Amino acid sequence: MDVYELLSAILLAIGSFLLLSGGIGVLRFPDVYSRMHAAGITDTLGACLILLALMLLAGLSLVMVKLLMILAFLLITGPTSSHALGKAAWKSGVKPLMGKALNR
Amino acid sequence: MLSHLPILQVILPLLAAPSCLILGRPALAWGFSFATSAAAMLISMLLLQQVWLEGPISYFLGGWEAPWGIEYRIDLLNAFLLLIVSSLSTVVLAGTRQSVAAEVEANRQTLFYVSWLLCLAGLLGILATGDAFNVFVFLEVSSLSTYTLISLGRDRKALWASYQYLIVGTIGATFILIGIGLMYMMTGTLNMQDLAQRLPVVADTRTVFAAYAFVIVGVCLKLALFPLHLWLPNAYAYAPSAVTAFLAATATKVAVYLLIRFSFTVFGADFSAMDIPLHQLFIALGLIAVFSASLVAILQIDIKRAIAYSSVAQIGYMIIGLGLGTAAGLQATLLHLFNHALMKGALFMSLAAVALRMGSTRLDDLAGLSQRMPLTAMAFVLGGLSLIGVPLTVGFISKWYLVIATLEMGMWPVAALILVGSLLAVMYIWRVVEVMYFRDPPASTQVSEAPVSVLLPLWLLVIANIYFGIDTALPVSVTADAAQALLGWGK
Amino acid sequence: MLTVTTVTLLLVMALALSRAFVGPTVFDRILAANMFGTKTVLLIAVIGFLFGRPEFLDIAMVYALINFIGVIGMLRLIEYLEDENRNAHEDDV
Amino acid sequence: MLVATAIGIAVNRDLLSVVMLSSIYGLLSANFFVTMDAVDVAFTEAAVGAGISPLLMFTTMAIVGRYEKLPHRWSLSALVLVSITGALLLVATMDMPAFGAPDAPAQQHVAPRYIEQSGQEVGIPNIVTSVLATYRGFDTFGEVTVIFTAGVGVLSLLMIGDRATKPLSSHLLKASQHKILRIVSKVLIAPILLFALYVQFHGDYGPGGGFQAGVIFAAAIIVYTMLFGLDSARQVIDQGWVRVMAAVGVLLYGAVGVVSMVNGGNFLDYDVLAKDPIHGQHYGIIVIELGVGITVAAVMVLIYFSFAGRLVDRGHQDD
Amino acid sequence: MTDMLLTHYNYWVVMVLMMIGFYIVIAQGNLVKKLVGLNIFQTSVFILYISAGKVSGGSAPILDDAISVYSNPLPHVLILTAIVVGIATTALGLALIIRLREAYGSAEEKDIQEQNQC
Repeated sequence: MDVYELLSAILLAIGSFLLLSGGIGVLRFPDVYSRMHAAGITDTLGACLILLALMLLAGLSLVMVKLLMILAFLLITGPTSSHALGKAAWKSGVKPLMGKALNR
Repeated sequence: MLSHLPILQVILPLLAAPSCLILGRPALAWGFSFATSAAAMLISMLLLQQVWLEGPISYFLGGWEAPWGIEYRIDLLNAFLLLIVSSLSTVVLAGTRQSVAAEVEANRQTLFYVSWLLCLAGLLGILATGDAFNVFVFLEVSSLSTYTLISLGRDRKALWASYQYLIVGTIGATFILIGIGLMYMMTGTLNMQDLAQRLPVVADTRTVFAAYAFVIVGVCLKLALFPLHLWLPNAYAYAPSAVTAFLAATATKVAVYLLIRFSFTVFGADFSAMDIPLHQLFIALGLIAVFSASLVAILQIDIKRAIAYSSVAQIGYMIIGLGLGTAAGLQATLLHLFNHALMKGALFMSLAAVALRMGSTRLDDLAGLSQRMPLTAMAFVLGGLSLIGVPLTVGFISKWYLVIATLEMGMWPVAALILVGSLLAVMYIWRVVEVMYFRDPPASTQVSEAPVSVLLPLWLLVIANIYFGIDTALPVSVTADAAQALLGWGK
Repeated sequence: MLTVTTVTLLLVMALALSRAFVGPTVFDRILAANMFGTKTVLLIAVIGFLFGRPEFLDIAMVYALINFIGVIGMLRLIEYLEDENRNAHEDDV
Repeated sequence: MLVATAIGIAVNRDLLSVVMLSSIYGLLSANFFVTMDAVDVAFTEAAVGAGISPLLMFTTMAIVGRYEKLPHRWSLSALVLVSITGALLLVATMDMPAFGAPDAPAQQHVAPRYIEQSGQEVGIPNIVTSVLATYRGFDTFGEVTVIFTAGVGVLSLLMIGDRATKPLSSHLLKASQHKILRIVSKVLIAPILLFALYVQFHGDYGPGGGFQAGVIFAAAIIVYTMLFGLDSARQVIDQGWVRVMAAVGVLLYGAVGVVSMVNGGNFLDYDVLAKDPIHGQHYGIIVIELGVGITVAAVMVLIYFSFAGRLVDRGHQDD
Repeated sequence: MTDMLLTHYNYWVVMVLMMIGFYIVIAQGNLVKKLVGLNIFQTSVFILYISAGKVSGGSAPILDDAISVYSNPLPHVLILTAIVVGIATTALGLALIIRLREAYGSAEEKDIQEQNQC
């Protein structure tokens, strides 16, 4: 097992873990905003790590360029859609849970 | 160029449609569509002649031979139907300009003609192709354009009729798709002739049985065979009059063709005959269709709707002939295909003329029509007589052959029931005749005879009704050979 | 390791799906759909490597694109619907 | 998961969630297609099932309203009918060849020729493209016609082109608030269009082709329309022109067929387009894929414009 | 029987999906939902075809020197066409719904039929 493969395996593992935690967060958190928090952050980082891992596997080639493009695309669109989502939710009058409501 | 006829038949209207969209102006679009349709008719005549003299033609699209590429295969059966469809389209189109101008909004007329051409191309494509999947593609071309044409009717109910038809039609098409898929899984081919050769090997598997069932049910949905007919009366009643005339004369014929093609060519006469209950089922369904639809037709207030129900009844006759499974029965079905196209074309065109002048086809509004529009009323009566099956009209010929065919099989009750069914037709036609001829017209309205451009094609159809009722040589000999060929193919 | 990632992705997809079922607000569902889309992109990419045919990344790219467009479309629609509701309420008053 | 999603769709009464679930359903089935090796299909299903059709449904919903009114009752007759159909399919599966068996009839008769010889006969690596474009090129012609027909149908149903441009409605002005979205999309639109071109011309070698490219191209324009308003999008792309392009695509495809007929081959026989059959095939495929792409892109844009046009109109009625 | 379950698993999924889709089309009153049902119904057929084309151990049908077994490309081609047909139908259906809603003020089957009665 050479260094690249090892590295990519580690990255994949971390990425998977992040995604899984995000998934659980989305299911368990109490309201839209906290769920968004869970999903948005882990999504972007997890995806980055996994794509990086794949890039290491691919080596220098067209495939790597494509992966880079996907990465760039996800990096741009992910936060943007989270932002749009939050804004729309806020505007439509969904209030974040605060204080006592959280303890219920 | 002569060897390219089979494909020209289909791509001519297909390519004319987008050109028509670019042309823009409705008058131009109409002229262009008419010219295209007439050209298609000429081609189909040449094709029929060629097939008649030299036997079936195969045309390999893209130059790839049959099971790998798509094949167009013209034999007597589809050459005959190609002629029916293209000539009816031409004749109806000739008389539609005013009626379309009156019933369809000005800015939609070009699109109307574009859809018409697409529909024509789709129907011709279904007829000409020898490839099962290609059937599905062109079925959808014709269906989608049909939905559009129906939705262009003035009444808002036309939209609803169109939506209903869309749902039913798509379910039907998807069923056909499932059937084709199952056939492909069992044989590995999509070409009809190839299927016919390879299916007998696996014929007794349940998969093939299910494939057959799916295809048949799918086609019957399109065909509006009782009890799957509920979409048809609405669709026909609320579509623009010209569209009704076109669809009634052609679309159901193509569906019957598909039924024949799949039952006899693809699955082979032997396979169809194996399931004896199926044949009896066809006969029973056909009879129920004749009676229930005729009875409902008698009760209708709107004549267009009544005649639409009568279409369901007439389809019943065709299915009876098919269900007999003999050469004579098939011949009767094919004859009735041709004749029904002629008479329904004439009836709906005369109704289109009425709608153009009166703005309605309700029975009450037609009082005394014979004084206002004598030629149109006369045409309707002659068409109606043909529908009933009076001697010297085409209707008589096909009923005659059908009765003979049933008697051949020793099915006396069926023959008797067919004749009783004709009596029902007398009733709904008579109601109209009574109102048109024996009631005084309301004094208030002034209505003149339909314009010559409508009357000319209308009477052309009426005369065809009578001519082919007297000189039966051509259709009878063609259909006899076609029926023989169908039964012989499977062996 | 690729296999493990694939399984994890499928698991997360199932989680997102259940969130889409449960709701309760529209935004939860959109969030879930968006997340589901991202996971699909990754899944396709990983599967491509797993099957040894990484040319299929094009598909992953299309997914990413479609996902983004879909989310924007949904949000615009909701905004529009809410504008309409507000207008309707103003009419009531 | 597919089944679960489908049930969710059946049970849910909020149409918005239904459509969202159906979008997820589209993605899921696309995933399934990838594992079944059908990459081209997955490509298309993703673009259509998860992209275009939910978008159109959303737009429709903005017009017709979001909730189902009537509580749903189980309909016995429907259940019976569905069970019969299901049973029929169940019967069919009994005698089916096992899943994935290489000796099933479907794998035996026609297909091997495509796999073994398309490399020499057509000369492009993507077998799906070569079957699609040459062996069954006429089906694809039919497919383009279907799309064109749908475009004509939608246009005739939702006619808007001939009315004078209306002033921007309040709804559209609000779009200006989406500053971040707008900037991001502006940055993205150019790469998306480029990507569409890549998919268009790379279809010979990898998954992709005219249809997918057309959809992606249209998607870029739809994003623009959503964020900048219909009127400004119409200023960039004239609707009459789109109409003509839809027709041109079909005609281009047909023209290839006619030219091959004039050159002495059969309709759509690309061998005769150049001196050497392989080159002829190449030219033929490139041109017809272009035709497909043009028509699809034009029709999709046309359909979306028509839908969105109704949205704007209704906004006016409400004001 | 277990053997059967394993080898035909895909087809059974198809069957269930098809039944659900078909049921939605027939039994649901909302027009948009009917179209969604129609989509599910059609997709189930797509899965049927694609499953039929899969060869165990095969790979995607894009020629490559390193690979010898490919899945069957023909069903893929057919389904590409069918998907396109499906979206065309959906678009037309949705356009019809918009017009129906404008004409009847509702997108429910029952409302429309009631209005047609009178």
